[in-house]
Amino acid sequence: MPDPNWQPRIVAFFCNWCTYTAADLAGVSRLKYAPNALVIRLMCSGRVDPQFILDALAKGADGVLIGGCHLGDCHYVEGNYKTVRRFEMLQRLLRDLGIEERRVRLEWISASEGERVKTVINEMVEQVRALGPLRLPQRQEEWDREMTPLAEPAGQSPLAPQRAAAEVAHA
Amino acid sequence: MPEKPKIAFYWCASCGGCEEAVVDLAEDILSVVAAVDIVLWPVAMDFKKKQIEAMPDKSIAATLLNGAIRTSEQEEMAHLLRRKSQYLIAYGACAQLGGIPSLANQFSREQLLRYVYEEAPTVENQAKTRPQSSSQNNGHTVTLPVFRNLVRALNQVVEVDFYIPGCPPTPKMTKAAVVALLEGKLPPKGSVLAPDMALCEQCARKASKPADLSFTAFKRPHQVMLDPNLCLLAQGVVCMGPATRGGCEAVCPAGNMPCTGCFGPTSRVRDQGAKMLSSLCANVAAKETKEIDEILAGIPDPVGTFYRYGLGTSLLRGKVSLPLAPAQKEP
Amino acid sequence: MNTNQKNGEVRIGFYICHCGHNIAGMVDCPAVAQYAAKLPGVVVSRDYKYMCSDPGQELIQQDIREHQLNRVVVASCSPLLHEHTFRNAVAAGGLNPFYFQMVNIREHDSWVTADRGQATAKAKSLAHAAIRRVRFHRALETTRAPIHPDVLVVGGGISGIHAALTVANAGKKVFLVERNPSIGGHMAQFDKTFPTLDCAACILTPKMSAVRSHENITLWTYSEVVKVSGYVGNYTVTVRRRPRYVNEELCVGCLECITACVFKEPKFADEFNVGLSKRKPIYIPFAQAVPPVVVIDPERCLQVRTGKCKKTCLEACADRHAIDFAQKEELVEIKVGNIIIATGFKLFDAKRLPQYGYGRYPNVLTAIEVERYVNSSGPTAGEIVLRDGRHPKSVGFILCVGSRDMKTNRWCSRTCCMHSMKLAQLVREHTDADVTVFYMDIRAPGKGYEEFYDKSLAEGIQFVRGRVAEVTDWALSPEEEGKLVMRVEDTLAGFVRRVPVDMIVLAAGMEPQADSQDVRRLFNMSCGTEGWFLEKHPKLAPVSTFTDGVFIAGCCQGPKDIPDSVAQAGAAAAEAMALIDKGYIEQEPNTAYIVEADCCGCKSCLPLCPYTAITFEETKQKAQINQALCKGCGTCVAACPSGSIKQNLFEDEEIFSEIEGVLNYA
Amino acid sequence: MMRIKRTIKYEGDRVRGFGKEIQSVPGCERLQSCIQCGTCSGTCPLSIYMDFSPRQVVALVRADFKNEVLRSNTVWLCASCYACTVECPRLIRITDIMYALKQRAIKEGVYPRRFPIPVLAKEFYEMVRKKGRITEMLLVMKLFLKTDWLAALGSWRQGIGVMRTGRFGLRAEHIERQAELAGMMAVAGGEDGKAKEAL
Amino acid sequence: MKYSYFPGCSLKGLGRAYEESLLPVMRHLGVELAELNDWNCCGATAYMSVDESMAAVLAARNLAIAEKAGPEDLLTPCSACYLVLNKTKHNITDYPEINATVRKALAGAHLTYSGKVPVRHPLDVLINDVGLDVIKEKVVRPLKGLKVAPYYGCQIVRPYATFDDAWNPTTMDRLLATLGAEVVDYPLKTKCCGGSLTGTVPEAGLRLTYILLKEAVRRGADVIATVCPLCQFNLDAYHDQIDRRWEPARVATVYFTQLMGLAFGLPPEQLGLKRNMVAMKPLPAEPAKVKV
Repeated sequence: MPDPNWQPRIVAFFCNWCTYTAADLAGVSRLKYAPNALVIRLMCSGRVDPQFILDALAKGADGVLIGGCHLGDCHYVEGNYKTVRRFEMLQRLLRDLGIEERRVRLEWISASEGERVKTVINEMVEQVRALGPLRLPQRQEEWDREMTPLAEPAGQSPLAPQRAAAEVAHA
Repeated sequence: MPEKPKIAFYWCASCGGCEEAVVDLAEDILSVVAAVDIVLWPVAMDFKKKQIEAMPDKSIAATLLNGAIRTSEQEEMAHLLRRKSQYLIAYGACAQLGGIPSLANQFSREQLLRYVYEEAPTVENQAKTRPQSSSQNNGHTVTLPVFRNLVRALNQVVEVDFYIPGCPPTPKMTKAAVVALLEGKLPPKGSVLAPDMALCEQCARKASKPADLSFTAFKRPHQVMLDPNLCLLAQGVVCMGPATRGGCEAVCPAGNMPCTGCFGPTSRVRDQGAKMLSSLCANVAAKETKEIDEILAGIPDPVGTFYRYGLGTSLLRGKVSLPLAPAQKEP
Repeated sequence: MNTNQKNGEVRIGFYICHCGHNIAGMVDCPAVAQYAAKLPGVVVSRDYKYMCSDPGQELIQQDIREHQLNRVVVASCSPLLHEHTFRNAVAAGGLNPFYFQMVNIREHDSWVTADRGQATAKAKSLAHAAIRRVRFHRALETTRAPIHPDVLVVGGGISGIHAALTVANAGKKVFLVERNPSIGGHMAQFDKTFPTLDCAACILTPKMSAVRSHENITLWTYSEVVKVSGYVGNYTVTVRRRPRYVNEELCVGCLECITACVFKEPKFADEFNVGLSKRKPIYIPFAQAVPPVVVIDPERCLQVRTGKCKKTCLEACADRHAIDFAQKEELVEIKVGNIIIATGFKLFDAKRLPQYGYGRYPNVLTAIEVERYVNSSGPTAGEIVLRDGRHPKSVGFILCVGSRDMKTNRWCSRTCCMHSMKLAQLVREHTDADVTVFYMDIRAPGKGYEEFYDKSLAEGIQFVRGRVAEVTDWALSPEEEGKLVMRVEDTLAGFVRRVPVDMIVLAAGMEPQADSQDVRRLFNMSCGTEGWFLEKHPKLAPVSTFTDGVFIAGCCQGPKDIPDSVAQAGAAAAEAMALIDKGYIEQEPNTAYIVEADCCGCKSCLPLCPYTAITFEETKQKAQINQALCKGCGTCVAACPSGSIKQNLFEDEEIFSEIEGVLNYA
Repeated sequence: MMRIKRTIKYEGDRVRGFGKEIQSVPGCERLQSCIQCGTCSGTCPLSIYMDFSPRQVVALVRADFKNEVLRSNTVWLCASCYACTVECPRLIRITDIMYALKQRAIKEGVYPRRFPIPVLAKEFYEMVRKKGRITEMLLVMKLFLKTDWLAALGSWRQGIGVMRTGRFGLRAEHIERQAELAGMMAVAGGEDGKAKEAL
Repeated sequence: MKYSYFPGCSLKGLGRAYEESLLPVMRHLGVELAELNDWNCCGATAYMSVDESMAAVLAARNLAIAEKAGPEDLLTPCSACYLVLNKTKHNITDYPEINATVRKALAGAHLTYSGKVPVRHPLDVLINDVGLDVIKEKVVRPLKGLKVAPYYGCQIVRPYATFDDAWNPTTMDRLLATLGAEVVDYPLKTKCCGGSLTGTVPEAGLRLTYILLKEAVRRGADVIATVCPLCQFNLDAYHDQIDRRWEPARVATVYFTQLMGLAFGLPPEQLGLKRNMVAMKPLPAEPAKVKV
């Protein structure tokens, strides 16, 4: 059953000022690290909506990494404090819903810590590799295999109504 | 005289409160009954499934189905009614969001059955008898619907046209919906037939909420003497109002109880719980992880608090590590 | 609203840049282009050698016209580098620049991935994300904020002085804040400057007095910045002015107070002469100090410390009343649009390398000490003497003291080679001593520097390639008696030598200021783990920081010699003036906004904004965001429980689609 | 008449991968980061007798000149005073590199035959393996016999002195649970193989 | 105060005077030393020259035995043992591969090692656990006028300067001063004595010994105090050869513990002083004051 050539997939939300820049520095310094983390740039770790984290997991991420400025160094004074508060609660929520804590990680990496980007990502990839695939999309499919499949795909996502309305709201 | 539009009511995994809500239309029910021709309403009238099956497809104008889907029978009826109705309306929180029954998605089928039929303190069952989907009884085969692994909202089983939220929906909304239906004044398909603005806007306590609210502690209603006028969040009680659709006219806060989120999120939010968590925690008044955790400890059950009605349709849908019992098929 | 949309259909142009070999070397660009071509909405998909080049940008504009593109995605380097380049290209193509999304496949992929297959796969995922995301982009306008024309320069060394003068000469008002009682910094302590050997004072003093007399410069010495708030264009800065107990306006620097001081003899270490001479509690930092006024050392002055003193100084100054013991520390608040940080460096403490015996053997000196000795206004009036007054017959220079050493500082201090060669030449000028320089590598990369090295060799200065292992005072042979003995491997000759000398000069390296971390926080800059302030880009933005309107110059950014420091100071001044003359700054339209119809007025967002950009509109009973104040962090967006706050450039849909994209979620 | 010698090195003289091999030994990780400053040689009390200075040894190892290094007397003159290790500005643990080289020299049997130090090392090793402890007297005797018995005569005065002051225990020291130790050594040495074949 | 005690081979042989003086002195200070059961040779420098994993296992056996013995710190007077045991501790924690080998080997002998027990040197214990004031109280025969050159040698300060400075260690200086001795400024205090090379390659090793002695004499030392059996032997046993090769540099070299014993008024014959080849001059006359 476990796929031998499975590779962990990690979605990383990096703040523009510290961690994203640090990742750039890692690049400029030609530090080689695991390719499994895919970075999404936000202005501040405070923009990381817990929805993003849950959505990433639900869409097939095996782990989520959030990177922000060190506490006290936030480019927006204290956005990262908001982040850590949410993070603490989210970790408890995830535990209750059966997701290992090590799959979701919060790291403070300043613009000069290119090395740290490398270590953190490599570490995280190994941790997640050790935990094995999360496979949420597949699991949810498996869950629904006990049901007669839905005729129309739109209904497939539990979010159909909100989506539909959302599109309307944006037309 | 033209034939009256046919209407069906059906209930699946629900407490029956939604049926009450229909009855709560009081005398208005009569005008409804006058205007329509009720073809199915198990709680109130006697119709047989085969009668529905006999009807041509799409011959029912609208079906208001309440309750979540847990058993094979409920699933089967959902499909049947979908086939026979022009509009299938998810009526109430369970049908729309999975509702309180979907909190059961934190536990495996085995855990549930074991507890309910063996461990619950009120149970007396040495034989450890459990419902079987099929069993022999002096020569006869007795069957029961299959108990699925998960609780599902209606739209996770069949396509749904409209949603009437609430646990239960208010008579006012129900009536409005039925009227709109009869007059054919319907919003785009997939809409929730309730305002798309969060509850606070309708809440009598709104004005009392301070502009610089930050949390030093969270309390549960039974732990405090609640001020009947002050914003409940300002009293440290988790009120889901800000993350919940309005439409109920804030009946719970009016009754000095916090909103628990039964109307679900607005159209702009994918995961009601995550959003409430985000806004609540961001405003915690602490900087040290230790203090933060101490304050957050005031919310002992995040899932039950933030996903009381919506776990089944939340992004994760339940405990992701649920062991799945082999999908049983009909006997 | 999407004007550029052809009957609502999204038409995406995708471009992947080879960046020469930088990307193409590790990513199969054509393959990515082919992959992208098949994605929904993509009508053009190309790979090209250099997208940022003119032809590359032209390509985009052409396609916009020919294929009626209304979205553009470029996969190349970091957006922090070229996002603006491509946005302009898109605009030039007649499209709103914000219908553009950039994919970072160089810094985040080709440069950090070891395997070509994996790198290509990663590039595809990232491209997929951007292509999904750009679909939701909307036309946006950049907003403008005015720039306050005044400039703050922090630090009065040569860098700060030059920056201040440059800006002031352009007719802008400048505040120059210096911590010490006089400006001039390290350069003022130098005797001559390499490679030209012209006298430091002769070239520095005029600039110092120019600062003093300049109508556009407000000079605050003995002062420190204690608080900074605001953002580019309008910073509010609080400066603490320490009491010098002397009224700068009234003092004429006649120095009679010093003679009159109750301390008959100078008995306190003189900072300017690095402790080689003594001063009194009331003193003038050095002859050419600017401002040329005395200062009272509060730790030493009897009056200040005990209030019990004859105050003979007051009598001496009777006619001018410049001395004022009533002076108190004051906090001044100023408004400026730009800030130039030139806080300099501190010298490595040679005591940290006990093997060289600094502090144990009196004739082991640091370069700056010798610098003061050779200076005619120095403690020995230009004589180089051993502590016992004799003239050294042999002098050894040890380089890289506290540099290129993992146990102290790993970086090269860049000036020690030249500085030591300069001193070596001066030592030979002043004495007839044999001079030997012990080095690891001679680094003389500046203009005229190699020639200077050549000159040093020609003058008979000995060069031994080898890091001195230790300095001892115990002799193994008669000629070592009474001398300092260096044990070193002459790595070129290939054997170990014991070299006895009379005097040893340690070329102590440069270190970040002790309080660099605090200064960094104060101005919201980044800085490396070692403490040097971090430039925005090592090559393309060497004097900018990640905070707009804050620039760095001189050694606070890293070890530098005078020419480089001055060049940087000029650059920083130019950067500041560019902003000032433009008059406004373009603000990224990444502000958050509230959809009024959606807001229920729950006030959850109000406490979250550090800039108080969110206010509650009582009449409407809804929250509002002041676009001018919003900095676009998005914290409130993530927090709005009903999803009624949105953020330009970072809409929920855009992020969600990016998530689905990177995960190749069908 | 002056004797001349060709000193040129050809690619063929290099043993590719030797540098990497040494670098992979615990303690030698930083080998590659040497900047040839000579601090090690400068601080080494014995470098003045070495045919290659420690700095040169590092350079040779890095450049894969295995034979030159293993045949040099340098590694055997290292007294393990750790001065170089403490002083190295690149945090290279030179003493450990010397050990790594000694081990290889012994395994390949390329050390100077009658040179006392490797002999001492081996005798020491043997005695401990058999007895678990060292009896210096016996060790010294073995050493003199195997290297230069004249030296033994040379230092007869010293010998007598040692006897007179009764510092040599005549009882052969050994541990109780020799089997236990032997077993452990077997595990460590991979059935004692590695070292045995060298001896 | 109780410690496990690892003497090492030398203290049973050439260096027995070290043990002969250490034990009574410690006893006198109320420090209890429990010799490890069936300890084995630490491996010294020789073993690492042959096989590092064997060297590690060899040393680890002692560490494991110490751990088994109890929670007490492990005291070892010999510099070589002190270094080897410490180094092994480090390697076991730093290198998984070594760790694995050691565990495997120990398991065979039903031993385990968790890295708990610290390895300490007598100087460390005397200064930091016992304390100079306690030692001062015990001094009945201050070493007034005795010029002592404190010689630390290499391996207790390098490469792990755990309890003292690698460049200018002072623990012994302070201890000797407490004994009333006149401590000579001795810049060579951490220079190498030649180790095993003194015997094996005299032209190189012995010269180092000679330099140490010569400088001590030049600085007017009556005696050199040492902390290591090999140093002591090198500085003590080769004078005839030194005379032949260079010039006489006669100065006695004793263990710091022997000086402590003298200062504590313990009978000299019980301190192994007779084992010195270059005998230490009798202490400068001073009537032992009677303690009341």
